[in-house]
Amino acid sequence: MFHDLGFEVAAGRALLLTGRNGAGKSTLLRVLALLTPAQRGEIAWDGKPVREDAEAWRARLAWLGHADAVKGDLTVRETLEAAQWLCAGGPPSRALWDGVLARFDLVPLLDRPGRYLSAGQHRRVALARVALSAATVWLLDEPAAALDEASRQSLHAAITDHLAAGGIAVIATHGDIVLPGALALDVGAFTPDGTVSLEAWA
Amino acid sequence: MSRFMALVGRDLRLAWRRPGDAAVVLAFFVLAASLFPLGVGPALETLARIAPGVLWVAALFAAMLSLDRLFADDFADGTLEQLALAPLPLELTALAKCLAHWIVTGLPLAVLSPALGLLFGLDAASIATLTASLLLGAPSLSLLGGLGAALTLGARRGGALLSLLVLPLAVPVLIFGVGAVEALKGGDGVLAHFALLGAFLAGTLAITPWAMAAALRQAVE
Amino acid sequence: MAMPSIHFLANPARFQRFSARILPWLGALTALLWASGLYMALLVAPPDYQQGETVRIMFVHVPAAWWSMAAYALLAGLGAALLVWRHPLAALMARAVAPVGAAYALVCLVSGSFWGRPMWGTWWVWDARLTSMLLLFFLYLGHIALSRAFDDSERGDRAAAVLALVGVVNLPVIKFSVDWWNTLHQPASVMKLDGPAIHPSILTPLLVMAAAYLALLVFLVLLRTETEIGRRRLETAALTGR
Amino acid sequence: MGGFLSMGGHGAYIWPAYGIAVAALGGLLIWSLRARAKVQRELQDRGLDRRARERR
Repeated sequence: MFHDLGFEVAAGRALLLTGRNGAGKSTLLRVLALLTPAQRGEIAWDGKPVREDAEAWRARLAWLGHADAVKGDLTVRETLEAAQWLCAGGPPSRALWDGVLARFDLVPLLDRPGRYLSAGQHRRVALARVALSAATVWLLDEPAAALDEASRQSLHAAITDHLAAGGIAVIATHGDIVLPGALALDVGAFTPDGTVSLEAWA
Repeated sequence: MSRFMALVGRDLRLAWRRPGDAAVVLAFFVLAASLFPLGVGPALETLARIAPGVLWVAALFAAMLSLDRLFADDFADGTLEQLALAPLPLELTALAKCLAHWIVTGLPLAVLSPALGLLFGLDAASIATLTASLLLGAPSLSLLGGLGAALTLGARRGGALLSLLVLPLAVPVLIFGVGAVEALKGGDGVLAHFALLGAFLAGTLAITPWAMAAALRQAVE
Repeated sequence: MAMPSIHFLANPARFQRFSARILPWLGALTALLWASGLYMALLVAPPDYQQGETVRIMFVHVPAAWWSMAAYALLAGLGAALLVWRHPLAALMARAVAPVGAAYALVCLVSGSFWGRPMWGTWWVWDARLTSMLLLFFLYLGHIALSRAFDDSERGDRAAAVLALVGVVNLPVIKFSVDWWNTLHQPASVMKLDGPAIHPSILTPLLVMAAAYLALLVFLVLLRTETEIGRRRLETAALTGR
Repeated sequence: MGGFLSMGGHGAYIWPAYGIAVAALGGLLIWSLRARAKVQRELQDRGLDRRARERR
């Protein structure tokens, strides 16, 4: 898929992964999330390989895959509360809860079962889950997919706030997210036959 | 612990929102058991003799039926990825789901078995022993079945394959469960059978969470 | 922690050179063992004072039972090698072993029922050993079906490896429960032939047949592993479009 | 020869038992040999077999 690929992202910075479909953006994100084991290579946090304490690394992560993990039979409130209990082991703080729901305009949908929501609304619930989690590292796989313009703005704001608070974000995107000062990495450049193009380090 | 109970609670709420799924499994249990008198003949003493075996086999199949959906929905809508990344170890996550399955399927099967025992002309003591053996045996079925469900996640012929994998492993539960009722009729003690059922459950509890976690990790790769 | 012996065969190409060298010799040895084994079993061994000639079926039945159980233990060992040490060859060898183990179990079942027929008058007897062998056969079928149930064959190998590990731990429990169930329902069955006190004239053919079965098992496993390596190479070539 | 064939009256069980054992294992052997030959032919057609790889 890709090899000899390396990068470093400091606190408060974002890394945008670009590249055509099948280049390996999602795979790279899954490798970072330890969902897919990498054949070779190392992921380090503060210089320490994460493999030594995978639980701690996972506790730092918030993951947004292609699928939104929204249950059809549960209401938005129940989905978010269950997710919050699962990762934080307790209910979310009142302020954070209200802030995130307002930002992603989910208050009117709170008591609606997931099966009546549109794809865009599902995506907003998934983004709210990421925002609610006190995760330092956000791994987002094409977060803006199926989002309308307004939701895209709130996504952009959420990421900017997260970075401002010293968080890190690694985002696979098709260029529909513009973040000033973000590192960009074209995963397609690290093709298997070993050709590494340096400008990928823009 | 709160995360574990939160997951069990979420699964129970999901089952509560879809009572049809559990009802179908229980209906199958009753139907499968009541077909035997039609096949074997209505003579109560033959029915009483084969009742423990018939009810246990019907319970085994009913449990298998309800298991291939155990992880499939979470796998399909991406929840499994979130569970794999949650601080709760995957072994405990799998255990929580099997516990929820036992509450939704294993428990009702045991609660229903006295009624079926009457259909088969079993006396009160045999019915009590049968229900107790189902109560103690069903958790092992949920655990072994959970392993089968995790292993066949994303496989082509999931349902039937799950039964092919799990039923041979569940033979000891069937033998000890039915053995308990027959020992009662034979006059000697049932304690040995329940001890063996308990020992099998302890062994299954020790092994299957690790195996389920390994299988789930493979599924989310 | 890769043990040297496993590491030596880790590389498929090195394994193929190794197996290409020894397969012809092993084939000849297998043929020789089978010829002498059958000759001794059918002609040399005396009839049993009780069962008469039917005891000869033991020579094809008992080795099949031994090696089908040993093959399952090997399957579990390969499963551990794949899951714990990510040994690349273990998955392919496991795919090679499972059908052979299943065939040995089937031979054991069929010869067992032919042996039971003259003695107990029925084609199938729910004897403890035969029933356990039947369940082992189902475990094999489950392993084979699971390893081929996924589009991604590596996923199938790893899932089947987990099943083999759970199966091998569960097998003694299944055996115990079946033996225990058997004593509840039947007086001790008359088949006591595999005790140590077997007369040498019966023991030698049995050991030669056991060696013949083993040689065939190793030959088939090496042969089928080579095929699986080739198949996997074709698969990856197709995937990467070379 | 007659005695050998009839196996003390149990020939009807001994011969089929041996026959099925040899047939099953022999069949597995032949099937495995044919499978290897088929795979090797395909490898050669695609220029992937060992000699081709060593030449590359």
